[in-house]
Amino acid sequence: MGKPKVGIFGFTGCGGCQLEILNLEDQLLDLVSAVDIVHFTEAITEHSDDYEIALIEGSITTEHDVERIEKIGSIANVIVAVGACAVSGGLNCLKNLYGTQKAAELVYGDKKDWIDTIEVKPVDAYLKVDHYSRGCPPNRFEIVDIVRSLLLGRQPEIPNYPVCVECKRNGNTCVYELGMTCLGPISRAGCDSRCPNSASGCEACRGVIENPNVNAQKDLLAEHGLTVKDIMSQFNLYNACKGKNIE
Amino acid sequence: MVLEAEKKGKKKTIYTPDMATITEISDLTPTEKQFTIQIDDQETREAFRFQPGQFVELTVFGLGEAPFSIPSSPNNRESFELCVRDIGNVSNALHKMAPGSKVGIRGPYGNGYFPHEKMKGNNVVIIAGGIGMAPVRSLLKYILEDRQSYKDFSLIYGCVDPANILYKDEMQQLKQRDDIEIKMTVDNPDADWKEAVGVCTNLIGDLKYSPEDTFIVVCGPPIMYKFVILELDDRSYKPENIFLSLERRMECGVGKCNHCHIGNKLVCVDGPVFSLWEIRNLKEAI
Amino acid sequence: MTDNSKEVSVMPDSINIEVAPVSRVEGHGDLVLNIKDKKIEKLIFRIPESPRFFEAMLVGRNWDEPSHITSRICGICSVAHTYASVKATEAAMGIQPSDFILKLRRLIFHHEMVQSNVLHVYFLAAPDFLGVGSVIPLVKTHPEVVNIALRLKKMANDMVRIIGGRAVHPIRTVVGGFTKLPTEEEMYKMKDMLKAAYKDLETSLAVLKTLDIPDFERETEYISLAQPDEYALYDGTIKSTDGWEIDSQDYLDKIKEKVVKHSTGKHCWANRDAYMVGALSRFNNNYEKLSDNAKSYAKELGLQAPCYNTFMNNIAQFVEIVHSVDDSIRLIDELLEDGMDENKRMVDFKIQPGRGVGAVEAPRGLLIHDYTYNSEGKVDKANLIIPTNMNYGNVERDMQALVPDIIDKPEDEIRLACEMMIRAYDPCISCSTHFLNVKLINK
Amino acid sequence: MLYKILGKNEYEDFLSDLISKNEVIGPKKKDGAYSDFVAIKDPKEIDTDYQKTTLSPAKKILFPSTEDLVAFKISDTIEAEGIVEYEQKVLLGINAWDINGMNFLDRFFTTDFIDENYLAKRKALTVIGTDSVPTENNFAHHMNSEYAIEGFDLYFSDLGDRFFVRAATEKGNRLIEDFPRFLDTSEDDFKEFNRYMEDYRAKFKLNINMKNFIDNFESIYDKEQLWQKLAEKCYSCGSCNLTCPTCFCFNVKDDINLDLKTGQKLREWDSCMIPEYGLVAGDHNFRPDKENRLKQRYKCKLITFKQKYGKNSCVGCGRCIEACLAKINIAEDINTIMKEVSI
Ligand SMILES: Cc1cc2nc3c(=O)[nH]c(=O)nc-3n(C[C@H](O)[C@H](O)[C@H](O)COP(=O)(O)OP(=O)(O)OC[C@H]3O[C@@H](n4cnc5c(N)ncnc54)[C@H](O)[C@@H]3O)c2cc1C
Ligand code: SF4
Ligand code: SF4
Ligand code: SF4
Repeated sequence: MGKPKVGIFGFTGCGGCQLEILNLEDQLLDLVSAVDIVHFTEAITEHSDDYEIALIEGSITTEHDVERIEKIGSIANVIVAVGACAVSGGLNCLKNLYGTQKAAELVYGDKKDWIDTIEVKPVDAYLKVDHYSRGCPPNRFEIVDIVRSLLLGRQPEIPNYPVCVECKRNGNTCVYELGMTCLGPISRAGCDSRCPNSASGCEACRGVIENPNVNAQKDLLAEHGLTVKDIMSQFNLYNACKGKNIE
Repeated sequence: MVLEAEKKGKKKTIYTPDMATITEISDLTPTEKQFTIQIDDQETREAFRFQPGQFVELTVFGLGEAPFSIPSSPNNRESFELCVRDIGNVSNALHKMAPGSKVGIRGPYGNGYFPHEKMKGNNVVIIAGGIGMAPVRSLLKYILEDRQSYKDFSLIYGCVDPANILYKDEMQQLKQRDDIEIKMTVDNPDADWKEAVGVCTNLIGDLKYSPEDTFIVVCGPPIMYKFVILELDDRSYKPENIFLSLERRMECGVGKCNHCHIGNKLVCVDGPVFSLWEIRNLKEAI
Repeated sequence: MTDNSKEVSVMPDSINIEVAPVSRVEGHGDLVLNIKDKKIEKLIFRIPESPRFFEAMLVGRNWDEPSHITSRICGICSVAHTYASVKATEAAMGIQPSDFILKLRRLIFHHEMVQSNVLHVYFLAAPDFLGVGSVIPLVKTHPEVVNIALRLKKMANDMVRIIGGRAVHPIRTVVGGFTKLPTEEEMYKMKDMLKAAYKDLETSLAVLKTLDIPDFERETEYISLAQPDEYALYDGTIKSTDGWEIDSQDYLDKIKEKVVKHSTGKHCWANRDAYMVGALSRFNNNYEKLSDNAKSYAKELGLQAPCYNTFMNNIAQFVEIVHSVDDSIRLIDELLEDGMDENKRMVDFKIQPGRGVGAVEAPRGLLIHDYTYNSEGKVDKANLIIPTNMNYGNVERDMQALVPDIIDKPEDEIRLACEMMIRAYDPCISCSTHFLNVKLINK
Repeated sequence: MLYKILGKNEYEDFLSDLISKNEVIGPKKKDGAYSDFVAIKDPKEIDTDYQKTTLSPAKKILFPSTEDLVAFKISDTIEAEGIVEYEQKVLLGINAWDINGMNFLDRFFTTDFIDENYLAKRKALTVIGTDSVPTENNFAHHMNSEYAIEGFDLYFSDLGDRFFVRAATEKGNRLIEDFPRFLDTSEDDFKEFNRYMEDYRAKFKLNINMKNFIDNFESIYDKEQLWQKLAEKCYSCGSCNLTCPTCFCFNVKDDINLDLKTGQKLREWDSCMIPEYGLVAGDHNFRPDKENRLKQRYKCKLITFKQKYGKNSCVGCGRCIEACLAKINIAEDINTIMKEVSI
């Protein structure tokens, strides 16, 4: 079996996902020997249009992005959306909330028409995505797990349980006990509860689990002094595009 | 840190599989394959004795472990067979393997198996649905190999489609014998189908054996049990003579991971075969 | 290789190069260069992608959110954005963190600088100087360099992980202090990690000495933060080599921005029509405050202040790594002396309306966040000035100076020289929101 | 059981001596009201009146949240060997109900099949208990676990000016021999100890109708609406299981390294409150709803092992109550259920 060819592509985002791949440190060399990375703009100059697996970072926010993503879709057999921006639109979707035109005007004033910008959408609005590596930034070990799973032909294990599970495994004191709030009970684990590990509330950057108990979560936040507006603002920080199941 | 394995050479714990080789693979249906497996180490192989209804935990290294019942006859001491449906990580990987591949085996497990000793001198009825054939085939083979010790012997076997029927050729051969009665039924018959149509519960009514000297063995999808038991109850078969093989999620097979807990029973250790009498009042069992 | 084959010129006296996008920079960007009859007809450095409208996203958000949101402007300088943001909020609300907190902030700040400088020097720029395509062939040709880079990067990442909670988009770094402090044990561990780095720095020095750095000089205005008593990274006044120095809160007095047609990143200017920010600017403004060790590394590498060779920016980055390691050890010793006590992680504060500016040195240069809060502690207005935006104009002017010198070279070499020049800036375009193309078109 | 007295003024020396010779794990202040059991370097670090810990110290050491079980190497052939890791440790300051929780795990992990990963760690652990003050959610007295009669090597009860010390094992006796300043007990000491125990027991305030609950469980089992009501707010977050000192469910995973040649089987705590817990191939779920799962948890904690071992797996520590953000409260629910039954 030849090594699968992998392209790593960046769209509108902060580049942090690609950086997380570079941050693999001990595993980076194993990764480049397990697969053939043929496109990785953040790290290499070599470039080829021949790849089977596309790891895509970033949201689709311009006409030009749309053209590029469609081309990738026509080449790659396996699409992996990496990071909140690619998976759900992530933080970029706050622009949609604000209104594309209004946002352009606020930032670019009367020059706003010079700017190519469309409604922010996640990758799966344009392509069928095979695997999602959620989070902002994504968990680099999960990216490795997805690649490894593709090599082995198995389904990667992406948890569908709440962050609280990992938080408790890590023996943390719940941040509610520390007087803060947390979206852990409805948010999808897989990040090793890294925010609560740092005594900071979960912001649901990996989205919510399949059957979140949203009502209970709203009550809980309200009990901790949040207004309805605050609650919605928390829910949509990373999930404004795909927030239907938490409305 | 003391790493026991380093200190004392190889260390075997209840979680450590023995190496085994897949010696043969054959297609049974579009979704099921049969694997013949031989344990590599001779001593371990000789010590590996199982009862009909027991199962093993099979590891495909790097992909995981899953429980599978042993459908072959306990009398074959050299190797055993597994019949596997490709449904997930381990089973898909198995389906992609070639003879000669290595797997890990733990077991045999399960203290609850089909009580073939007690069945001797009685009628035996096996009711199987779909892949439920796998666990009971071991008993079927075992009884056929010692046929004279039992009275009448029937098999009721139901599948969704004719294509799903496991061990089709074997079934055809058995049909030629007059010491076993075989009845098959499918939900969706094709043009060539000449036997019964519908769920296998329909065929229970035809059984003529008296509850006094009859053992009944049931294995199939969870939904089947409820209806089969209703039928059997209606005909006053004795719960202590009815045996069911249950499926639950298992992560260890040795009573530790607890996923197969039903009340105070563990399917892996106390089962997977239970008498109806044992589980009748066990909530959630059926 | 880049997919520009279609546009290769048939005319021998003219050149047509398009590099789209230029790789090994963070983000997307294009350089369009039209050369006709050995003259530059058109030279534009542009950012073709959509902007992300962070200034709009911030409006209406609660005071504790901007640092998390703006951290997502750039994964590579997420610590710098976090602190520009935290400092702006603290300035707006009159929050004064304790000395202890400030020291710990300086410590984590150093390591984003190291993270980024290592990535840039070793992974992105070194392959050019060593004449291999990129880091992947580098693994084969110079495995020792790659290993050093991975080790140094891991050290810096681990430092940021320990203090900030994760290597990208830190969590613990919040308004008023930290949500959690490293333990004493972790402090000692970090110190050991830092000490272990010296050997790799020495080896790197030997390798860097062998590099052939292009000869190029163009004096421009160099702007960075400055402090009387330290090599300013986390805090300071805004200082220019053109002789002016202002309080960062008054940045608007000197720094001007405009939207230009070919770019979604705004262009900036101050005293002249363009200026440079980044390692070389910091070096030129703050050389005296480098650690003695870093100074001797600079000397060995032939880097002297003031230096007008843009390509030396990479060397300045390396010198900064040395300084950061030295200074971190000092900071850890001081923090340990103060004692790691969870009670010190935060100062008390009240939510108040007001405007505040936070200026820091991101790895790529001066970074400014400017927020106005209303009385509910929600953002009314936000303005962000990003280092790569500041460098655009200067990149174009450097190109204008560079290209005529090499105009007789083959197309490939011109393209490479242009790319190298752009990469020397380490233009983190994802911050200004995006990528880079070099397009040399010839009519 | 050997009974001894140790003067308060000798106690610190005893600890220093212990710390100098062993790796000692004891309670240290963490955040908010919580303490955590960590390696202790100096007796002064010990939080002597700790009340809450998120996890039971015994479970944390003996059955860590993730643990490698088997290492394997794939080449032309495959080699797999068991990994059994343990270190000699002294667990200092564990309270009675957590000792009883550990006793349950001891029993569980050595029944049917012996789990050497647990047992090796258990054998390497010296347990020195002390009483701690129960929280308002503690109902250990209803679960017969406010007092430990086994599972520890030494147990210290604080009589004010001195400790009343019980040694339950050879290991405990040896610890006493090794530190010659333990004194013999007098009749007075026993009287004082009894008085102390009375005061101690009076600190458990929560009152629940435990016995009736066990007797009536079968009759309430099918009251679906009741269970739906109890579980309505449940997030299926597993916090209740994961913080429980006796919950032992785990998943096993094959974790192969990127070289695709080496890897390990590891186990990781699971929770019966998570939907995937009962999922099998073909997407059939044996406990699809949160009310099924809550019922399973209560049954497992309060009924199953009473039938099996004659002893509950719940020790009444109250951690699940404190961990539950949906405020699902096993003690309150027992009373609610019993009220419902009596109507
Ligand atoms: C005693 C016993 C005997 C059995 N005998 C046989 C037999 O003879 N032949 C046979 O084909 N099968 C048999 N089975 C069933 C077989 O064990 C399962 O089909 C097997 O576990 C599939 O493993 P897998 O790795 O291929 O599938 P998995 O990858 O584990 O997934 C299969 C499905 O299981 C569910 N699932 C399992 N684990 C998880 C999890 N952690 N999280 C979420 N979902 C999960 C999902 O629904 C998934 O689609 C038996 C089961 C038992 C308990
Ligand atoms: S901190 Fe958040 S994730 Fe952790 S237990 Fe509490 S609510 Fe759950
Ligand atoms: S009962 Fe509470 S702690 Fe347990 S799973 Fe439900 S919400 Fe989580
Ligand atoms: S069920 Fe709750 S009270 Fe009982 S032992 Fe577990 S955590 Fe403690």
